[in-house]
Amino acid sequence: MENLIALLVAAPLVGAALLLCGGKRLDRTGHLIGSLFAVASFAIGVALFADLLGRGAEDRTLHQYLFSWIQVGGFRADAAFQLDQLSMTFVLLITGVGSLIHIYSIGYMEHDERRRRFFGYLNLFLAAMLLLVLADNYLLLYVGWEGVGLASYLLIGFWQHKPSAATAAKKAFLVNRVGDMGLSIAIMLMFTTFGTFAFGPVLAATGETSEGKLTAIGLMLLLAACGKSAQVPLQSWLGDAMEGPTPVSALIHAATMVTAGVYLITRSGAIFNAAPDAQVAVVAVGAVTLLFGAIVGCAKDDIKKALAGSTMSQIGYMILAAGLGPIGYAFAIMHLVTHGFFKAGLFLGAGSVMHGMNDEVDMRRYGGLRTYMPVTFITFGLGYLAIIGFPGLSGFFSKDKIIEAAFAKGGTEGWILGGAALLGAAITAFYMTRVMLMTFFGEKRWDPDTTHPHESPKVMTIPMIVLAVGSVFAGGLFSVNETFVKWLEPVTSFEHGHSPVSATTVTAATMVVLVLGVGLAWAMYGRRPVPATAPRGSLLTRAARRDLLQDDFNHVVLVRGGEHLTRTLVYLDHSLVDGAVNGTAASMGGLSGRLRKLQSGFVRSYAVQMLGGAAVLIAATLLMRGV
Amino acid sequence: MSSVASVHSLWTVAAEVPGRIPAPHIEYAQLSPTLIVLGAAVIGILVETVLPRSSRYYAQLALSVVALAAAFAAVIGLAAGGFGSSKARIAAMGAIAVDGPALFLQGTILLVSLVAVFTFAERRLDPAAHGKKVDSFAAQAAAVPGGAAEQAAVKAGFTTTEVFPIALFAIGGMLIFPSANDLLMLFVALEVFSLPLYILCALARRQRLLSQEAAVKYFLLGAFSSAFLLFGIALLYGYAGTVTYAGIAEVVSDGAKQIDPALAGTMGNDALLLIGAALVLMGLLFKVGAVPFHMWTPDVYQGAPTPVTGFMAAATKVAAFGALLRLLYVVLPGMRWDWRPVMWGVAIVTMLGGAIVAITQTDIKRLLAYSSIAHAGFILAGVIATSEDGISSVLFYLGAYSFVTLGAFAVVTLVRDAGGEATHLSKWAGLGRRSPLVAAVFAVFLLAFAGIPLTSGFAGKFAVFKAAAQSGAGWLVVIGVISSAIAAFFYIRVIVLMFFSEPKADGPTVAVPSPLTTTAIAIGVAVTLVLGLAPQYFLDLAGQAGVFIR
Amino acid sequence: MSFPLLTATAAVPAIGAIATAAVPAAKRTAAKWLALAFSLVTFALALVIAFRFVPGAKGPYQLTESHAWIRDFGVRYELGVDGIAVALIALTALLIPFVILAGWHDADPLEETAAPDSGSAAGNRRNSWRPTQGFFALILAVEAMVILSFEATDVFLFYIFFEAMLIPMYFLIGGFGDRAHVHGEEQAATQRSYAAVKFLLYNLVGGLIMLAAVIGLYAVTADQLGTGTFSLQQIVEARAAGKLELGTGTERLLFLGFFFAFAVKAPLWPLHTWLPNAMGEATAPVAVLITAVVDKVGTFAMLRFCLQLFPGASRWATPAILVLALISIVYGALLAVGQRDIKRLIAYASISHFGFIILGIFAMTTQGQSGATLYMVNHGISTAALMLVAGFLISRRGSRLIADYGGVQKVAPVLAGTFLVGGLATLSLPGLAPFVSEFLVLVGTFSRYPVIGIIATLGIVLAALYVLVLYQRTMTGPVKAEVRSMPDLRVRELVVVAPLIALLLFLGVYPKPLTDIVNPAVGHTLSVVDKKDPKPAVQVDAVPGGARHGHAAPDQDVEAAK
Amino acid sequence: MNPVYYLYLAALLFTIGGAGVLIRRNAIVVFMCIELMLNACNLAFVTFSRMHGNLDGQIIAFFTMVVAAAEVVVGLAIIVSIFRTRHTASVDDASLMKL
Repeated sequence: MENLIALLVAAPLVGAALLLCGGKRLDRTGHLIGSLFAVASFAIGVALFADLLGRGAEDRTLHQYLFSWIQVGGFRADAAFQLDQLSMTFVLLITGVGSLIHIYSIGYMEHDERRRRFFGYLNLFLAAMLLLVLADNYLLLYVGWEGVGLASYLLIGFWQHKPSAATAAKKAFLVNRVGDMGLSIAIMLMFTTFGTFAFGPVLAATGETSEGKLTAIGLMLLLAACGKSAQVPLQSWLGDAMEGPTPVSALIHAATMVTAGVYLITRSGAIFNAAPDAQVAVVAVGAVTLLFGAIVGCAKDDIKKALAGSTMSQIGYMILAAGLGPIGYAFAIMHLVTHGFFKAGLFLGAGSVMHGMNDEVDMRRYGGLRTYMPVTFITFGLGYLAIIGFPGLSGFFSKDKIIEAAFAKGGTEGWILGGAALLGAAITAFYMTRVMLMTFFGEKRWDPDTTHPHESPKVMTIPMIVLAVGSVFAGGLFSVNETFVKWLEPVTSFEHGHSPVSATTVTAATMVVLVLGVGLAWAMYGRRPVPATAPRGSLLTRAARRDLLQDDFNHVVLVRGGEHLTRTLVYLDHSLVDGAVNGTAASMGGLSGRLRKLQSGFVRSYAVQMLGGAAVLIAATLLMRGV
Repeated sequence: MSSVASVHSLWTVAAEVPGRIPAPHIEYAQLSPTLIVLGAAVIGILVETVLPRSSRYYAQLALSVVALAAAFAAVIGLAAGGFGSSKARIAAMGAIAVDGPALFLQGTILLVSLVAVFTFAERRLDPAAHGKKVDSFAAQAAAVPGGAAEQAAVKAGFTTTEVFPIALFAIGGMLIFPSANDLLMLFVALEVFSLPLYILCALARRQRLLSQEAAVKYFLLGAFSSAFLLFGIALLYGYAGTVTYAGIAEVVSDGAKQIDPALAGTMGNDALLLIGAALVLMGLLFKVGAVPFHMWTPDVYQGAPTPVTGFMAAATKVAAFGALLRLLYVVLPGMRWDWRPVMWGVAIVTMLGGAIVAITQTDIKRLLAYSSIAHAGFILAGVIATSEDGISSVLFYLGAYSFVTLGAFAVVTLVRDAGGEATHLSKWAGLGRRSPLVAAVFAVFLLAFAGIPLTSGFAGKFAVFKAAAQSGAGWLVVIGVISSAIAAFFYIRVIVLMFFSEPKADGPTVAVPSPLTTTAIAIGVAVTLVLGLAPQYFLDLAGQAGVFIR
Repeated sequence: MSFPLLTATAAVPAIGAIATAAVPAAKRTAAKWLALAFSLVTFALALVIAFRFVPGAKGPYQLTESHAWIRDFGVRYELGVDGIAVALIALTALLIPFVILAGWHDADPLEETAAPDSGSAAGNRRNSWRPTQGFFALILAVEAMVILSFEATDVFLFYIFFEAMLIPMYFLIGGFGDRAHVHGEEQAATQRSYAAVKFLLYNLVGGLIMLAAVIGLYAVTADQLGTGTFSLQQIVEARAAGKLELGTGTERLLFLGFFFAFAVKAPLWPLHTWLPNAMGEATAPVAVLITAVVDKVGTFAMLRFCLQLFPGASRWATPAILVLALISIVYGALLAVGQRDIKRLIAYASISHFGFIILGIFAMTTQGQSGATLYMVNHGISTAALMLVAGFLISRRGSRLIADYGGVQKVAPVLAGTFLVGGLATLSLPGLAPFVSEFLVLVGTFSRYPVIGIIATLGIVLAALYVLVLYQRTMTGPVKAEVRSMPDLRVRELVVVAPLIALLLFLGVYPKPLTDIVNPAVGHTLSVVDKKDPKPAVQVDAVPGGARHGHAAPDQDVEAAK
Repeated sequence: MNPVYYLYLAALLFTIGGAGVLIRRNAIVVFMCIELMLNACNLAFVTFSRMHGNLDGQIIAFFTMVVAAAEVVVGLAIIVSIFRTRHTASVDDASLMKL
């Protein structure tokens, strides 16, 4: 059975190879081939899942060893896979949602002449992402890690003729590279500390070494996670990443890739458990980001950017949970999965809306669309309810647990984190309601002559429906006598947090803030008509529209500064480094020119010089005898 | 004046009528190379007087070639006979040494001269005057340039076939120079090969003003320096009471203790020794063209007819360095610690000076002149080594260098425009595109000068520097390396000019030479490459020849 | 005496050079095919070497040949290969055919191939002097000399070819410039010869200083061993046996003499300025020849000669060299970002990469040096891919300025795609060959000098920056008018690029064949330098999934403290 | 009288000759100065031979005279030819080649 694991990765990889090297002859059938391979790997995933379920809770870890990849001295990296409950979960999410989105894209990208390549890239992404979650050592994980980065680069910049898209793609890749730096340093640290970087040995040996080293490793891993999961301070790329086609946003920048950071931290749980300081950093990042994302989400009028903000914030929740240690890992992953469903659903909904509104993204140009695209409305609505944590839907279960766990952290820390989480919940409710209202309710703000909103074709709606179903029931399903937690426990080691406030209280509080958030939103966007052009807004709003100025900071300090630095260096290289050499050459020439003058052409001057020479010669000889 | 009496007694003693003077005993066999060449020269003069003009050229050419070949054969014979090593001896009443270095250098000189004679005899490069083929020498040297007499001479198709015997005389002198074993012989040999060279310099067919000027400069400075040499000899004679190398060396080494105290003022007086040695050295350094006695080199090289320049640059250097080696290794080893530092200095300024000044030269012949100065510096580095390796490396370097030089100047004779040879560098622009072969050959010579591996230049340079380094002159090597880096710059400049710059519209043409020059150049290239790729055999030769007899 | 395989491998291209040069002027195409054939035969021979080579075998060198050459200089014609040499010979022999193919038309008279750029017609006529035969002959000559310098185990022999290869390179750079010049042929010619002279003088000065050191080495050996020798093996053994004892000062001076030459060739900051000019002015294939093949001799020589001849001095100089390498990495990358000329950008990128190589060499760890060796190979391939595609691009538009391009991706997707892959290899994306080597170098450095290792990782971010900026500016965005009619890659060009990319992928996924032959050689080098890898703080067996507890081991390596 | 004085005289003559070479313009005069230097050498030789009591010096003196004579032949020939072309015997005019 293990041997299927490689197939899992291979299938989409083959698909990608076919589509990218196949050339024009595959243009007509490309999308089908792509989807086929995605579904195939999903099927394999299900098969493996069944196999795992068939085993006892303890031996649900499969290994597949392919070949020794790099072996130099003590440095050894294998091409080997490890499939356990954690990676299984991801596999199902990735392939499942992935397949749905492949299908959805068939419709969404119908009119794009480069659809074949699009599917090639999607397959490439699947392969890389699967490699990421299936690797059995950090270096192989790193390959997947950068692989998804590449795929996201290609997909964000898919519409390359748009300079904005190309720039966004470049930005995403660069910011991720900063994160990757963290990952590679972490791996080096592991190697110098443990002499290996395979999950098994490293995680088993954490007890053997100093906390300081572990903290260092942890922080580096966190940096990597920040880059990939768009956490503060490396979150700036996610907003621009919305330049990509919407299915991409749904798959990569909502459901799967951006959650890789959560996977990394959860996977490295043993390290973090042994390094409390690193954990503090993690929760801090999580808390900050969940608020940051939420606030940004409130201010955006671009539906996708609003959703992107929400994604940021939701992942903030996951990171926060992961930072809490054993009490949180399971919930982090659980929220990750449910989020995978409803956020993908929301994005697909948004995509379908844009599809109907000829690619208009400004919510201020929407309004009252529910009648025009009912399916989209309903699926989007369900996703909405799920994300705000409406009782009974997925979000309710997963998010609630995280808030509880946050309180359970204990001490003032617990109160702060819990508070932040609650506040985040409130804001989430607010901005999602805002999105909902601005898009589907209120009066039409679009020009009826130019735009004719219409429901999307089945090939697009069906995936949306499936995801909606998922976002409604997944949470509940998982929570029934802690199925999900139990499933993950062998990997992530679970323990019940002891919250200072009872679970019911937390739930109640969540409900309250939820109502507050919705109510406020309704008060602002439901009762009053939404102005078609954005009002100036408060200082905070304006800041939020500009991603809380963090991006501007980057621009001024890094981009501008960098430009100046390089320009100076180019100048110095020419004038100083090169100049030094040319200078010596020139001075040589000058010296030569001056010495030439001695050759005056007059015999008598020559004679004089000879005489002088003779004198010097004699003097020197005598001198030598003298000394 | 306490010593007056004793001095007077000396006087009376000296005044006694000497007994019968013994007839000198001459080993003709061992002197045969020199004798053959000089004899041929004399015959050459007779040829000039006897034969009709028309047939002189061929007669002279044949005569000199045969003579040189025969002389070379004689040298080989002597070497084979072991005179180079085991049977090495002093010949002609102590006047001439027949030993390894002498034979090696004589062999080199003879070969070089043979090749040079080919270039002398080239008659295809200059456009035929009035249907008569002409070489690169004046129709009638005595006639005023541009005067009626010259016109007539040219019309009559006169050619200065005297150059052959004159050159032979010079060669004869050069053969004696490195083997001279007493100072008198040294001086005489010097003059014997200098005077003909002075004349040869004045014989250019084109640009005769420059040619004559070169001759004047060379003559005056040459005579000036030889006066110094002679005075140095006088002082050494005064110091040692003899002019034979062995005698002087003896006095130098054991400080002349057994000398009559009456003469303490002069005999064994170190001042005499040092000043005399310095002056003699100066005379030789002048011939070598070492800074600061190099002033004549660029002017003379530029003005003299190019074949002569090549001959001088190659053969003179060989002979002069030979003499220098013998002087330093046979006469003055006793005062090594005095002259080594001085020669260090000379070597350094010569290497650097030659290289640096060459950078800004604009005339190819002057450029080569300065490069020859720089090379003199490199060779001096080997001379200073004062070891057997030093001698053999210098011998090898001389052999390698002389052929490269000869070849280079031979190529220079080919590049011509209306005014004869086009020696200004700007004229050479784009030569590589007009006639790639000639340019490539010249590039080979330049690379050899620059000491690029796989050329004779590199092998020679390595040998010399190696000897220097082993004798503890490490820093000299470093400076030598630096200056050869500087030198590389201007050799490369010429290559760039030839290959990478656009040819001028009024650029020079490359004349098609007769087999003579072709062979000369071919031999040059061949030697350059052979000594670069497989130098071992010749290094062995030089190594075996690396011992002086005293 | 078995068949002299190494000599043959070098002789074939040498003969090929002569043969090609001898082809009559009219038969231009014949010359090309001839050159290609010879280069392919060479490649075949290189493969034979690779297979005949036994990684585990005893003794540092294999397939050795040894003949007397210049006794007086203590020089022998000694050839022999270790794993490192095999890898690099294979690289060289592999790249040359592609170089020839890529430069197929670079040396044609302009009349025939109407160059896309409208350089003044007059310029074209004057520039019609481009003997194709010479071009390919020179390339083969370079190949022969490079291969010999990889094979030579005699310092002097190495030096000779190290120096001699400058001449053909010089003519390649100065004689066959890039036709893409905005300011007309006149200025291009001057810039070209400037670049050529700069290249030659830099390397010649380096070489001459090395010559002094070589002579010094001879003096020392002659002084202590009786007869001077240049045989690397002999010297190393003599040192080990304590028969040869260079004084500390002498050793350091000699080391510096050698290292200077190699640092110029490599090139290492601040001796790098010749490279951008040379690569900028030369045709793309020649640029590849410079950076992918010839420069490798420098780094290779550091590994083979600097370290093994002067272990003490190497250890002494390590800190300084590491800092310089670090500067090269960051500096080169930053300047690459600042370039406006595609080829100069790639040149500066190469400077950054050479920084990595030198870093790896002097980190003195197994990972570092194996990584460095792999890096030489991978960088060769990746740069070749990138530079050659760039060359195709430039030859289409007739300009080297990044600003003159835009939106190429739309009109020539295949070209853009290959360009991107080359770029990704340059920024060492995992899955492509350069990643393996770069990571090894970083780990190797980090495990001994953590701080330097961390700073070096900055390089990977900057690499992403200059590659992506280049790609964005040239390939994406709205289609420029001049680009609109640009044809996609032709078959010949695909034949050049595809194999390189395939190789990059293969070596990225499965570098084992390479590491297997390289590791023993590196082990030998380190044993000569007498350095051991730092031990990890915790000892755990690296069996995948083997989750067993390890025992703590104290840090044994003092270096690790630094 | 002490022969050393002859040496001083020789040195003096030699110096005078050298100075003449440096000072005088006329080629003939310069040349005569060189001859003077040679003769100074001769004086030195003779003196030394006198002091050493052997004849080498005197013989050398004869050789020197011969050589000097030869030099005169060559030298005058050259100088005359250049005089005829330039109608001046000033050595300073012969300075076409320089630098």
